[in-house]
Amino acid sequence: MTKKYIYTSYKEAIKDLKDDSSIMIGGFGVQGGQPTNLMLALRDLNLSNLTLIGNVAGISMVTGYGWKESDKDKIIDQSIFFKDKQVKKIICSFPIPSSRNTLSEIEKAWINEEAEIEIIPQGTLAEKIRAGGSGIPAFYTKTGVGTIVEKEKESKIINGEKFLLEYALNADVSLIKAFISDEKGNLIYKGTSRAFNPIMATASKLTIVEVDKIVSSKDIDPERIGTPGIYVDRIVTKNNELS
Amino acid sequence: MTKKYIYTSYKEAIKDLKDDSSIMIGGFGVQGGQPTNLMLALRDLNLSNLTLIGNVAGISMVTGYGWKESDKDKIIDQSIFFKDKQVKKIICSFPIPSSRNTLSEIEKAWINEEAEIEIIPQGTLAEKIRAGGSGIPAFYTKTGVGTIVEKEKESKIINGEKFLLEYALNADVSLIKAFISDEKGNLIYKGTSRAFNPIMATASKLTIVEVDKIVSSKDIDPERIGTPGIYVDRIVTKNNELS
Amino acid sequence: MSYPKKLNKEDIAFRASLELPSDSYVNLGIGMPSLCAKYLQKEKNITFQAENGILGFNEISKEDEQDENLIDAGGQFLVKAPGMSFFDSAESFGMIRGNHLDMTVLGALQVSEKGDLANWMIKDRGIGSIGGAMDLVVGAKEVIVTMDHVTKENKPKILKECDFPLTGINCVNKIITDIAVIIVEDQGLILTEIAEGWSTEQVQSLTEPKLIVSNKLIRYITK
Amino acid sequence: MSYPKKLNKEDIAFRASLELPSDSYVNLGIGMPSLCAKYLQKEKNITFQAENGILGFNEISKEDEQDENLIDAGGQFLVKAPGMSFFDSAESFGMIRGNHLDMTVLGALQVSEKGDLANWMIKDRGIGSIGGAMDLVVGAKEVIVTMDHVTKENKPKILKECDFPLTGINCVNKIITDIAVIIVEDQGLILTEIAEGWSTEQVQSLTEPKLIVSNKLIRYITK
Repeated sequence: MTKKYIYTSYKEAIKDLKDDSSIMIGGFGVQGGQPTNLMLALRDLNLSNLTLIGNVAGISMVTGYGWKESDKDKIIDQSIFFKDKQVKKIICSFPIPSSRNTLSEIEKAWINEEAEIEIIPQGTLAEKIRAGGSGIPAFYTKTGVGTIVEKEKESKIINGEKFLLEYALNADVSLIKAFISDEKGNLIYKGTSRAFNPIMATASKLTIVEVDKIVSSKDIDPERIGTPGIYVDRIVTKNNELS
Repeated sequence: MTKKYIYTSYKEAIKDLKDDSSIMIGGFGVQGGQPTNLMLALRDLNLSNLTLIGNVAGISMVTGYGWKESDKDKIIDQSIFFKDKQVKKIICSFPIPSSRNTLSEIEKAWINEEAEIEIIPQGTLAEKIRAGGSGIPAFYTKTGVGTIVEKEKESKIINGEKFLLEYALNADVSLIKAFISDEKGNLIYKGTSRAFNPIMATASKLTIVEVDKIVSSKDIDPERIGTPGIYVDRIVTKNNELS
Repeated sequence: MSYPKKLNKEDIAFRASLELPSDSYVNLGIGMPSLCAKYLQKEKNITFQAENGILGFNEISKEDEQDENLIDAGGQFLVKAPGMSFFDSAESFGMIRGNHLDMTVLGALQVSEKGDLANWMIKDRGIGSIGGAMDLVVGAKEVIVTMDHVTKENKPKILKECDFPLTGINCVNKIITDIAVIIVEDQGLILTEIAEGWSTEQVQSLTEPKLIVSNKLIRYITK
Repeated sequence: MSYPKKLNKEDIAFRASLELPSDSYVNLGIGMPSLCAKYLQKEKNITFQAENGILGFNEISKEDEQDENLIDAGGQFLVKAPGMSFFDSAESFGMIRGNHLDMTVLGALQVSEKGDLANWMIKDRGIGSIGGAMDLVVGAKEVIVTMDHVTKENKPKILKECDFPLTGINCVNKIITDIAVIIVEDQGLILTEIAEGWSTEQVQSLTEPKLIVSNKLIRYITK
């Protein structure tokens, strides 16, 4: 829908989200590109039985991973949803730190059998989401051949090599982060804060974006747009520069 | 290879191309985004038995399609390779105009059984090339189900719907067009002149780009780069602003 | 049989323009479909996509202001507009195939009573241009066809089965011709509008499958 | 058996840095592999990729100049450099899986004599982080492993068969440890370099599969 809903409250932007939803969380799993304010609002909504889809999922809060020194006291990651048992399942590529001395809330939930974890190679995770957004129901990849990723998957020999069949991944909601939006939902990203945001924007029924500021489409460079507005439903920002 | 070869002569940039090669030709099949000068140099090299991969292939020279009024006397399209029988086969989505009154050189070559034409739906063509560049050997798509595109293709029922298996497409050489390059081969595109250029850049053993100008990487906006330099081997321009 | 006067291209384009849903993303095919844009009601807030990689264009540029980097898939040069965006062909067809467009309006050579569409190859030519049509018919949420009701030889183009090579099966939702508007439903083709001066019998005589006349049949809406 | 002194992380990183081919695109894994960058010979003209979506970075930023939008996959903040480019995760792994990187340097828990790699899950933990490693080992043209030769419990990490879950099969080209450099070939593991003070027998005693001692065996190259 070309009409976009613009919010200044993160809470308002997500208040109709429901139990049992599947929710993609954008970024890479570091500070930059993560929709941190939307995540905090979602946690406070206290839903249950969620399926989360993210990349690096619960590392920062136990190791400081990917957060600036100056923000070390504000670290938030996807493990916030596990403390109060809001999550049924998480699909990600990197849910635990390498050391066993630092258990994340996600690993604790897994150990206590409160949440299921599905671990997918990062490139396959990205490609599954990209496929989900672009009408490709399944694709073949070499990634994971000969490993436990192969388990119970169809495979095919193509030009003498073995490949695994992987299916598209979609969700009910995507919470993403961009630098700037215009009122048409066109998004500009900054640096390495692209990561999973542009593909997740395409793969859900409802895409909600947190932006540093919203400006008029007259003031946005069309050549810089990373996500065309067609993929965006709701825009939240504390910094509305629309005239 | 991080080392890039920079040319001011289109002829020099393509002089080692060989008979029997497969060559992707970038753009959409209109004036903007087409590597016209590289195509003219390739025609003059007079190779034989080429396989060309392009999108709209032989329309402009018979109908003026996609060329500015002010440039109507300079129109060039992929049909230039058919006049002297340089082409064995062309793979494209749009090779002929709708009217039979205006036969293109491609259609003439096809009628005379001098060249084979493989017609692929445009989105499938784009996705096959994108797959070729990104290590996806095959994918499923709904496009073409129930049509002659389905002929002799594997299919699969996924969630109750039928999809066709399509394979990746690669080539020996890609000739593409961008607006600006830096000396590292980072490319900036302009407007609708992206089209098949960014994906073709990724899908060949050798990628040669024609640019309006080359500037120092100090003067290029990293946020605007559409094709990272890793995909580019040779850069040709008449306008070298490298200091 | 002699027939009343048919409507013209502009009438068809105007009628098709009424189909475009408010707040929608739409891809208009080359030729007659793209004429729709001319009749667009501004308050509908419609955004056009063209498969060569652009979203958000409105106007066709003047001949002396053509920009080679700003063009639609039909080869028309465009004028810059706020909120435009550009993308490559893989992304463009991801958008199309991924069901993100609300509607496409396409021309047709033939349409079957099941909503099969044939629009890319004249049967005896043996070669044709598929272009983006096959992706658009599987990807857009709604497919509208605009075409003349019969061929130049006065043969029906709405048929029990298409005999030209298909573009897609079971994909057309509505057919807008120069004499009628017809909805494709599971039970068959529903005739909902009919041009000034035409009888349902006359429309039926130029249509191969049996038409179901809507009990809400109205006059074809014109300017 | 008592053993001579082993080399340290910095030695391994220096040795691995010598592997990076001139004019190449390289992805360095988290931890020890990323130390390589410190020893990079500038004239080699190497460009680094990180799978979070960046190409062309060089330096780690100072603590008080960290930019949250400029980071590598290991969580290190970077400094802007001319010719950098950014891309999303689908494009980043298209680059990786599509064989565009010349080399990746990765850490390992175990390597088999066939070049199988296990680097993402400790066996008895039952859970681990795959990250981008599985894509890197199938995608990069050459895979270099850097690791300690044995575990903290002094058990070999170079094995006939890995018993930890695999990251990839038949993918490792060279193993650089704190006592040796070993090339994985079809006929087996070729010992090509050995640390100061170590005998081939001592290295063999800490390695499960039979090593083939290269007839060009040299001293492990250090700073």
